[in-house]
Amino acid sequence: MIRQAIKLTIVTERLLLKEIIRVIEAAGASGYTVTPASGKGSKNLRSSGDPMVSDTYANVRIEVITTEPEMSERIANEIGEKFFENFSGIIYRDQVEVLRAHWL
Amino acid sequence: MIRQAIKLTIVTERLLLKEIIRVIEAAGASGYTVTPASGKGSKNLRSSGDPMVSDTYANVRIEVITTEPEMSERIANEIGEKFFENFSGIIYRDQVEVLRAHWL
Amino acid sequence: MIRQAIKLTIVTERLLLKEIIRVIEAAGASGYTVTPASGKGSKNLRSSGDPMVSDTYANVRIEVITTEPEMSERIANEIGEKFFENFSGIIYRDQVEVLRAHWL
Amino acid sequence: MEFILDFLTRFATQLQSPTLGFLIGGAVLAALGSRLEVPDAIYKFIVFMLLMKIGLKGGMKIREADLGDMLLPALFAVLIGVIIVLLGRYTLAILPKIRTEEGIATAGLFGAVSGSTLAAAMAVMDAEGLTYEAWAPALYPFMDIPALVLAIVMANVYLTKRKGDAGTRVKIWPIVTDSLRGSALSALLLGIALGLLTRPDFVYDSFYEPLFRGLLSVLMLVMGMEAYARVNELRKVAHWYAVYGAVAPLVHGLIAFGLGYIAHVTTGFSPGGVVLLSVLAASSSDISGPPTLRAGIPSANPSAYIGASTALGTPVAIAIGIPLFIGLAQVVFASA
Amino acid sequence: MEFILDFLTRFATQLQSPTLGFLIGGAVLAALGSRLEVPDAIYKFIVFMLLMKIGLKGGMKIREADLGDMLLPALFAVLIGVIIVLLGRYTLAILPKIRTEEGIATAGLFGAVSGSTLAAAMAVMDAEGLTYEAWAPALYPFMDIPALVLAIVMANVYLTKRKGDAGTRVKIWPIVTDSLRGSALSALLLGIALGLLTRPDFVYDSFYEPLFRGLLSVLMLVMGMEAYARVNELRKVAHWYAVYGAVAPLVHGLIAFGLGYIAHVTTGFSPGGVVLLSVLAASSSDISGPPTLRAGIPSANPSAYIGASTALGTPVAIAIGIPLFIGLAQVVFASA
Amino acid sequence: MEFILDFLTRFATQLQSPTLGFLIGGAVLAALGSRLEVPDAIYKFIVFMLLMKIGLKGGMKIREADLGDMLLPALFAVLIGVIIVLLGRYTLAILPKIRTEEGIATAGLFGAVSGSTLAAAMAVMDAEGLTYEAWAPALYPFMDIPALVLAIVMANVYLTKRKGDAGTRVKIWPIVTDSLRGSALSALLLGIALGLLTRPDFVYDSFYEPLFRGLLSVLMLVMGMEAYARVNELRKVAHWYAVYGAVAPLVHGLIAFGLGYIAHVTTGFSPGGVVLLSVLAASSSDISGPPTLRAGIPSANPSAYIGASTALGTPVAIAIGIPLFIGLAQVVFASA
Ligand SMILES: Nc1ncnc2c1ncn2[C@@H]1O[C@H](COP(=O)(O)O)[C@@H](O)[C@H]1O
Ligand SMILES: Nc1ncnc2c1ncn2[C@@H]1O[C@H](COP(=O)(O)O)[C@@H](O)[C@H]1O
Ligand SMILES: Nc1ncnc2c1ncn2[C@@H]1O[C@H](COP(=O)(O)O)[C@@H](O)[C@H]1O
Ligand code: NA
Ligand code: NA
Ligand code: NA
Repeated sequence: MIRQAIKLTIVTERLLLKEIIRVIEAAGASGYTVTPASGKGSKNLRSSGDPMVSDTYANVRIEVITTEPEMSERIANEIGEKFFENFSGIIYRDQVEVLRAHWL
Repeated sequence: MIRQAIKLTIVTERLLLKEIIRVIEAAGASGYTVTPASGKGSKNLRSSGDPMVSDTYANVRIEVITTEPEMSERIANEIGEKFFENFSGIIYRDQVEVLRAHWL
Repeated sequence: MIRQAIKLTIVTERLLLKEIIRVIEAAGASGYTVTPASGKGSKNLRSSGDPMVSDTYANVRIEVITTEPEMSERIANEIGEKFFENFSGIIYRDQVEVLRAHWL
Repeated sequence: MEFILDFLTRFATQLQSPTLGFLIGGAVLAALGSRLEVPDAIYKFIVFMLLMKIGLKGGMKIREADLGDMLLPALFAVLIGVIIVLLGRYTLAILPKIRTEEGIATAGLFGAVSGSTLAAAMAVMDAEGLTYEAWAPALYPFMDIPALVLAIVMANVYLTKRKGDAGTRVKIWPIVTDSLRGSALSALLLGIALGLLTRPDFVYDSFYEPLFRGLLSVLMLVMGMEAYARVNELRKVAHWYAVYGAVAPLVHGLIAFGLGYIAHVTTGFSPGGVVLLSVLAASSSDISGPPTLRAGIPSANPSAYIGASTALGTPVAIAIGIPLFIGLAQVVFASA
Repeated sequence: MEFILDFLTRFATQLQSPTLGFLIGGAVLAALGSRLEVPDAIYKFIVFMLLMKIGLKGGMKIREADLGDMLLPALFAVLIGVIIVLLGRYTLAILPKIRTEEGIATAGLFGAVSGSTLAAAMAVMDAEGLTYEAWAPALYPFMDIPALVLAIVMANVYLTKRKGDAGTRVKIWPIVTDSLRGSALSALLLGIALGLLTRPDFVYDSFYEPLFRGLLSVLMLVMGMEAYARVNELRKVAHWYAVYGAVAPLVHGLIAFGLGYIAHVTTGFSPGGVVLLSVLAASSSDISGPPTLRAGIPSANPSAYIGASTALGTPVAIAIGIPLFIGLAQVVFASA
Repeated sequence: MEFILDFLTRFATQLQSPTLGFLIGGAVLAALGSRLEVPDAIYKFIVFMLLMKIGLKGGMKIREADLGDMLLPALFAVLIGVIIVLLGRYTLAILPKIRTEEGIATAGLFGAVSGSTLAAAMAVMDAEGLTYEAWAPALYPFMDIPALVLAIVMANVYLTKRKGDAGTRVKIWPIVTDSLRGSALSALLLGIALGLLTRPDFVYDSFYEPLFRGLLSVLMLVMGMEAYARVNELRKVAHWYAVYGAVAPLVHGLIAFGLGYIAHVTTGFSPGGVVLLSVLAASSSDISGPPTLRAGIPSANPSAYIGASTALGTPVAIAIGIPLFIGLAQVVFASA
């Protein structure tokens, strides 16, 4: 029942959401979760003309849980190479135990 | 001071939030944190008639930190059995070190 | 390329966001990510007069990824001592592998 | 023959009504991939404003009305809600490839009422000078709640029987209160209460009334975008849902028209009232219905019923139903 | 005797005012567990609109006003803010089971001013044709800021003394600027400045003024729901907070009425102005006050002061205070 | 000389216009650290409302218009969009410390059009009774899209050449559709279509028109706050961006004024139309431009172009450009 898996987390500019989802789905992931985020890093580009003075969340935080470790690496590499030269973002991963999932 | 704990994460349809909180509180957890989320999985039911075209977050991500490992399992089992036959959702957990908490 | 790091997570009242960011930046962290959150714990102060009946997220969840373990402790201690006598909040950390970051 | 020509003219005129125009415009924008977005907070607030306006007006007018007149139409509203569910149960739900409980849920959603379709009808009727009883919008819950309750009960009875355990009985009262607590019905009923018990004339005339048509136009835009977005969901479920979504609104509206006609003859129910009753029947719930059904019949896939309702049912009810029933009323009641 | 009858009639009429109706309606909906929700974005925007409207009007009218007349009422506003805090400090805050700094914080919140209560009073007075000096709403900050500053200073002096270290002095200026930066006061003061320096007549007449009453009705709905939701918070703290929340608004309003009367006699402050001053005193801050107090007196549990204010203070000020002060004005100034 | 005096008077009057007042007020609030916030949902909705209003009006009027008249101004609009980008390419983008592709992106943003600046100009002109052709606002996309397309193409050609690989050609069509899908242009074009094809007069007169000026005032407040917030971003990039942001709007506007004058002489383009064309040229895109440029020229740092546009370009276009072009029109066309 309990299954070891990798949770890959990508924090990047909201502008890229659609394209990143395309990468994730193309990699064959069984799903993903998106949460609104904001933040600061070392590149820190403003992605849009959206007002800064309102409470906008200009980043997204995308999590992909996968039981295949190399899939997480593949997704990270593709996103990193395709977008991170010009866009803000960070990618990290850790180990989780999946207790319930419809794809198990 | 530093205390090993389990962080249980539940991502599911917003519709279920109230009932899931009831389960968590009944299990005796010392607290929980909720963030708005959206996502895609393999069941992928739309829970509500809320417009899809606007920026709605139709899921929630609920985290429960607990120092009792079997509590996390109990909560996961109860939620899984009660809801996941008919509703979308995923449950996973990992280990964290709690540095500060009012219930410590 | 892959770099072991500590992810420090702080969940606390939105009211404190600005001051906590000041602490994080003063500690020399390379960045942070903020997500809206709500929740319940054992102190559970209401931080503002904001309506409870609307869908407000009164908490924030702040993540700081750092390659220096003692920085996470320094931040946690400073925030804990400065704010947690009077404000709600929890701080925990775990290990992650950073695959991509502009500060690497 | 003449009626058909008449209807076609009316339909063509209707196509020029901004209500329909915004609906179609929304669908076109969505189809073209526009990034235009009406924020969720605005959408929710518009729904509140429209139903509060309808409620306030109803409440203010009911004071002067003879509520005895409401009796028969209210009874018919309940009856229509019940008929729609039964009809769906024994047509849609017994078709091949249709899971019975999903068919029933869909019938429940179509028996329930859409506040936005109701608002659209009222805007068109106001523009055409077609009047109705002050309490007519208050027929809403009389059709909405019985339909949802009946659908949930029937689906659960069916599921329980299939499982073979005659154990758990379905409790009706929680479904009723859950319906009443939905945001749409809450706003409508609060509006009626405030219209009845307070003197909101000034605030109604200066705020709720003047903003009504404009806010409705924005809502229609959202519903058009939404309809397009849900077409995909509809594609994933059995084709019969599409057939049902296209045909049911008109059938339900015509049944209601017939019953309304009886009320007209026997108790003098106004032609406008008959049209409104038909629209209530033709409409399918878009806001409160889905979560209530989801909770009540959890094993029914919401893509089926929401897809059928949002992608087809509502556009058909607004674009074809409203001009049809108005045209019918003009033909039928002109001679009377 | 006659006055009481008169007040009761007035109070009964007031119950029919939509302002109060929406407030009560909101509380009833919340109590019944309705899922109706006014989105946060709408709530924030409404507050902005109301205070901007009040500010613009004030600014436009102040141009023609003799600001010398404002001197005494402004001084009294400061005085009332101070009196309210001192009164709370030496009654509520010394009661058993009340933590002194929480009692002081509560007094600070009740000394501060609520923009929504002010707006509600202005709507009722406009409806009754009761006029006031153009600059009267501009008394807001004169009462609000001193009350918050004094409460924060007194609480910190108390806490420092208790700890025994006479070290850290409380800085006043940061509290003042923090108050001024709050969203409510910012909107009000910006409105006054724009009313004074630009010619916003058209935009005022076409937008801010016509929407005022309607937006206020929605805000009252939110505050009613909020009041109910906070009752639980109030239950968790000492009962004295409930007593204070119910009684203080009227006591504060009557003190202000007395001082206003003196201003009336000495400098011709209008009856409407006196009523508005009383409402400012009776009201307790709902938007800017809590975060300022939270930051200034961090060890005071906000459930105490927010509960007392939102669950009881504001409803009492609106439902009883406003009709009471208007009634009083009609009795007192009719003879004058 | 007289013209300058005239302009200064006009400018002083303009300072009293609430449009400018709210803009400056927003900047002042932001500078003082106010916590006043216009929620994102409200901001998005206001932009939708303004462009829908402009579109509807245009569409309704175009029906009666002779579209042949639009030909030359439309051609000039395209030409201006192209000129602005070329001008920026061979002035700003070749300056030292300016990365070429960032200079080009900035020129593209300034060639594109701002819906809010357009709305502000229309409000001022309406107040002054200065009329223009019904289709004039529809010139928007004719300037906006060519400017963005040209900038993206030139930047990519430059980058490709620098890299030395003559491989990837830039596709134009996706940039055009991406522009058209932006929320601002979508709303404008939908409005035009609905104005043209349906009869939205009632909804226009009861909703979009009366709310226009008020919503614009709120939008100006946001843009003022935004301008201040972006000053910091501007500080981080080369000083030349600040120079460009301050000067370019006026230069662009004057070029457009010249071309508009030619259209006036040859085809009778109205003075008001000339002013509007100048404002379109002077404005720089704030909503749809930035994401389109970000996607099209990903290596250009958006802080450069957004900073120059939001912190300086837009305030200069509104505060100086609008009164300048109106004044110029009154001088130039008075004699004509
Ligand atoms: N050290 C960090 N800890 C947490 N989040 C970070 C960190 N660095 C970057 N981020 C997130 O990643 C986004 C992009 O970072 P960057 O590309 O470095 O500007 C930021 O806006 C943050 O949300
Ligand atoms: N592999 C995954 N990685 C991350 N989130 C997931 C994954 N699978 C499912 N989810 C989340 O869980 C929700 C329900 O999943 P499901 O029940 O599979 O439809 C989705 O909407 C996602 O938010
Ligand atoms: N056991 C827990 N698990 C997850 N989140 C918690 C837990 N305890 C507290 N929190 C979060 O921390 C916030 C403050 O907690 P407290 O200071 O205990 O009131 C709560 O509102 C929750 O968002
Ligand atoms: Na129906
Ligand atoms: Na007060
Ligand atoms: Na331009």
